[in-house]
Amino acid sequence: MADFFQAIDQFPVTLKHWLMTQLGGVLPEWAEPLVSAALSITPILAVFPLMFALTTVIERKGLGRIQNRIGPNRVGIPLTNIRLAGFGQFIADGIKSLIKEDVVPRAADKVVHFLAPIALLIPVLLTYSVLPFGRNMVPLDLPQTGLLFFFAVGASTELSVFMAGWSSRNKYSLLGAMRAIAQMVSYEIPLILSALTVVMMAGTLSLSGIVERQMWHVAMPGIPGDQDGLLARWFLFTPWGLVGFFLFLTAAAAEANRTPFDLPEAESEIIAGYFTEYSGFKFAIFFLAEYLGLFAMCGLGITLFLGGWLPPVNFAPFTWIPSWCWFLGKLSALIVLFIWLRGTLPRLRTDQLMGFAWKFLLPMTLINLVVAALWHLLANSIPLVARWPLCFAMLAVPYWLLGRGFEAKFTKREYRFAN
Amino acid sequence: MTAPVDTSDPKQLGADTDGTQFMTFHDLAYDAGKTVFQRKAQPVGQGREGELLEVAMGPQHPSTHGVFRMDVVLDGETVVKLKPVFGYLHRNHEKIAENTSYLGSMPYTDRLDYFCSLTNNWAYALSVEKLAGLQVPERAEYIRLITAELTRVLNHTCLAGFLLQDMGALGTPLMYAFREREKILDLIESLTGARMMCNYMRFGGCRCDLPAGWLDEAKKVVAEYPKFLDEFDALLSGNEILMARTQGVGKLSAELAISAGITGPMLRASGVDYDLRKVDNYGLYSRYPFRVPLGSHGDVYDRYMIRMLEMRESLKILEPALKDIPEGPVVDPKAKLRGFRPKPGEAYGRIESPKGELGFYLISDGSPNPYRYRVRPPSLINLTILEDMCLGQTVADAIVTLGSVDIVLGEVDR
Amino acid sequence: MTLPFAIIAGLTVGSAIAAMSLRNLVHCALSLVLTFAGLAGLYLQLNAEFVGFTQILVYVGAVAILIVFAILLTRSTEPKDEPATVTPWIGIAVAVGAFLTMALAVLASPVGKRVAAPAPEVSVKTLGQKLMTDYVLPLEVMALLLTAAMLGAVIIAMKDKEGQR
Amino acid sequence: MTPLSGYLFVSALLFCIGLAGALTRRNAIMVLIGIELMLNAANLNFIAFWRFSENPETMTGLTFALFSIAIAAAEAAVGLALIITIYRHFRTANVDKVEDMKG
Repeated sequence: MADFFQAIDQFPVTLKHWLMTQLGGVLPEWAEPLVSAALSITPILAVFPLMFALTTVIERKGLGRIQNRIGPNRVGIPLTNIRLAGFGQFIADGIKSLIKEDVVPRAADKVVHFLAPIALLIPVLLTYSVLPFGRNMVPLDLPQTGLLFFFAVGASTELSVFMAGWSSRNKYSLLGAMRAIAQMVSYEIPLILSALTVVMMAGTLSLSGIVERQMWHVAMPGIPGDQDGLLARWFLFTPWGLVGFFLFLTAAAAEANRTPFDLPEAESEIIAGYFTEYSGFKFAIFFLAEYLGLFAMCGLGITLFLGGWLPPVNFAPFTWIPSWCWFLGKLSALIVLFIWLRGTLPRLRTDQLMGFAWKFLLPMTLINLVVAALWHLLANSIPLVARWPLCFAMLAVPYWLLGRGFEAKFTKREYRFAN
Repeated sequence: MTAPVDTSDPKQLGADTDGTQFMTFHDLAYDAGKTVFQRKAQPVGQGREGELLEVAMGPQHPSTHGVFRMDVVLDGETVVKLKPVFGYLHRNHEKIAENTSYLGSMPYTDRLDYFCSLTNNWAYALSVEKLAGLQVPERAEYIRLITAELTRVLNHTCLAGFLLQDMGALGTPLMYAFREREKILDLIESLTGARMMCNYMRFGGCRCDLPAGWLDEAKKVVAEYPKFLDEFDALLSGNEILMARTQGVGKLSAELAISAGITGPMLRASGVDYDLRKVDNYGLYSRYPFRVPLGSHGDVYDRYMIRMLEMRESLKILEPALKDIPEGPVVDPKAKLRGFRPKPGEAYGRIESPKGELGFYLISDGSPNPYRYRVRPPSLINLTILEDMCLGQTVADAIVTLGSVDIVLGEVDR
Repeated sequence: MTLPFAIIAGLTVGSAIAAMSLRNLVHCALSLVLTFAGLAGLYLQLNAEFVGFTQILVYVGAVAILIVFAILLTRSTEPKDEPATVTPWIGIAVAVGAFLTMALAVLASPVGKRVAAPAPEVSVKTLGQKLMTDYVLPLEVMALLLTAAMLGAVIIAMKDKEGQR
Repeated sequence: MTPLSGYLFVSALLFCIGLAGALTRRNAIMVLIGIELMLNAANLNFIAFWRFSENPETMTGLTFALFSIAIAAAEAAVGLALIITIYRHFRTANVDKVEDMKG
């Protein structure tokens, strides 16, 4: 029984191995690494854009539900009455954006304008290469620099945003690009710092290594969990992990331009931000890159805090579910969370956004780093029951203090009435 | 005789191109009276030409509420100059009205503030009744009161939705607001036959009586409304982001508001107790006790909250009014529809429309057409103050401030 | 010389030439980013993964952004009627002279023909330990320098702003 | 594997391109870009010499390169802040036109 589920779990890996052995005799030697890489990339290129396509529909339908609307429900199979509950919408959208006229402003810097969406999509796709999607499923396992690779490649998207904003020769584009860069640079710091907490505790930069550290059978001082190994030791279940996860999620929302941090493309202020002047397929690529960036951020958050592809508990029906299903499931849950946020919250202002990053997130991540170190140091001297509340209190108090500064400024008001 | 303007020379086309001096509408408006406030505008562009960014927001812009343009000069994200430009929707409303019969203008008033056509109708009917000395039967007065307050509720509900939309809340509050608006629009449709272009009031009454069962429907809507308002309040009024985005933004002092002729909720948000329903006591407002909420900061949050509170007060009027409405004719039988020629004279009728003081000034020379027909549109006059509220704040604030002024371009441009 | 090296080196040098010779400053900055990325590729070729990715994180993610911001803030899209360079021939002659000297030195030196030892195992852990033990003083000095640079940059930018008002 | 001389040539080329740019371009930002190129060329040398050294375990070149990257970042931040200040004062980023030290 377990073997059967094991086989399903490892199905993509075995398939690739089988293909490579079949091709082994046929291919010239120099082509083998290329084919192997292509085989590793193909599932990523197949699964995540498809997920993007489905997410656009789900997002519209979800927002519709939040807003007392129905959302897209028409497009199905052409020439029939089958509507697929609107899930054909993304195909129609894709065809539409493919055949739409590609308008380039006359004053635009044509080359840079053309390169910007590509320069945005490629780094975003590259970030996927270090994410462990399942057991033994890392396209590019960098044992020493995995997380650094993720952030280095992720940081280069800022430049593509600038390219798009600057080359359009549109003031809204430029404003949007400036906002986006300022926001990405500012939020990268809390993002990296909250991830660094995990690196410090796991002792590795490799993402698959970090997932393995959250497994039940790896003895790690300082991580709670059942000693028999029934409960997972996700970093989320530690005080620093819990706080770190929410800090990470906040910074990730800003990094991925999601509400309430979607200022770079705040349509009520600056039309569509840096891609105001993009139409047709280039716009679709921006859209795609944005969502893929969000998925990659969510994937990283899952890997760092939510145990990656690990099930929450270590007994039968849960462990039968393939590891990549767990990963995709957690990813979907986070995406739904972001859709929910988008349907609920208004948007912050630029200065408030910056203030939030520098005055709240950054101190919190730094304190979190210290608390994590303390958690590790106290592992052998204080029992878990006392250590957990202690460390949590050490995070809750600064949270309360920092938050009070924001609350004091804005309060609900009492209104008087004229006689 | 001035030299002809050379259109190829940007400097002659208007001083705005060099970024140093241009006159905004309210410069003109204030210079006419005595200036009681100091302009916040600092000398702009001295040695910093290269660092400032001039952006024309609109006429095609998602959040200028129609075809309206703001020529904004930005220092980074800070607004250092803002010039409202309107007139894209100018339809010659006043001139057309002077060339058509009195009754012929009634449908045109619908198009002024197309959200609140019933109050527009009322204001116009009121001024013509003043001009011709007509009396309105009590039932018609009740209908006018009810429809006007329903319109106020409708307008304020939508405004809250639009304001949140400007704040980036992606339609959720707007859709909640529209759901409620739809209920009121259904009532208005069953009463007048049209959802927005009602053309309902007549001189000396209303066009038709209430359809059967209308009052019960209206009572149901009014009874359910506080629940929606509670929900809206819980969802929005205490939201930290909303408070952070609106408190202290777009401040308007009471002195400036008075001297600029601001009316309506915007004036009351600045703390001035001035509500035409109380001041003029027109219609049947004296019969029903209601309170006038006043703000103290004059910022966007106050403007938003004043409207939320006003809706509750309107419901307090509506509830008893729907019960008290008597039977009787809805239009003064003596009022002539055909060959309506008021005696020579002039009249100014005004009401508290949801957006402020809406007045119609009419001069009759005894002919079937008004000799002079003039609208005092609250949207336009409330808008003139925009630059003073936005200077020194960010673009995002300017958008929210514009949203809080509550304009409808049909009324601004006429 | 291997093929990947030739491609990356060609890209690096080519984009460096573009970065120094294009008229439009934003294009220069974008070419410079390509140079930085090419250099990171060379570092990867040299088995210095950590430094390579740090190079991308710092140079592409931060320095390049700073440069384009500075270009936009100073409106340095140069006027067309003004030559972009001063006394080009002297500068280029100096550079060519320097290059010839270095190239001759490299050719003459026996070090140049040295073949690399098998790739050393560089783990981040050992790198960190080195930084915290052998190189702790430079690390502290660096931290001090970065703090000073940050303060300095903030003060330079701030003072002027106050002067304006 | 490419021999050390290959890397040294690339590094020398980069250095000289940076030098030529820094010497000839008028715009202060371009001068700074030239200096950045020169620093990067030096970095490449550090890494190359580390990789081809007798005992790479000491990681001298690596750490030096890391420090050099940090210095370059600081240099860029301060340099560009200075350029922006100069621009605000003189309304130009042209190095030739900024001759008046009194400000």
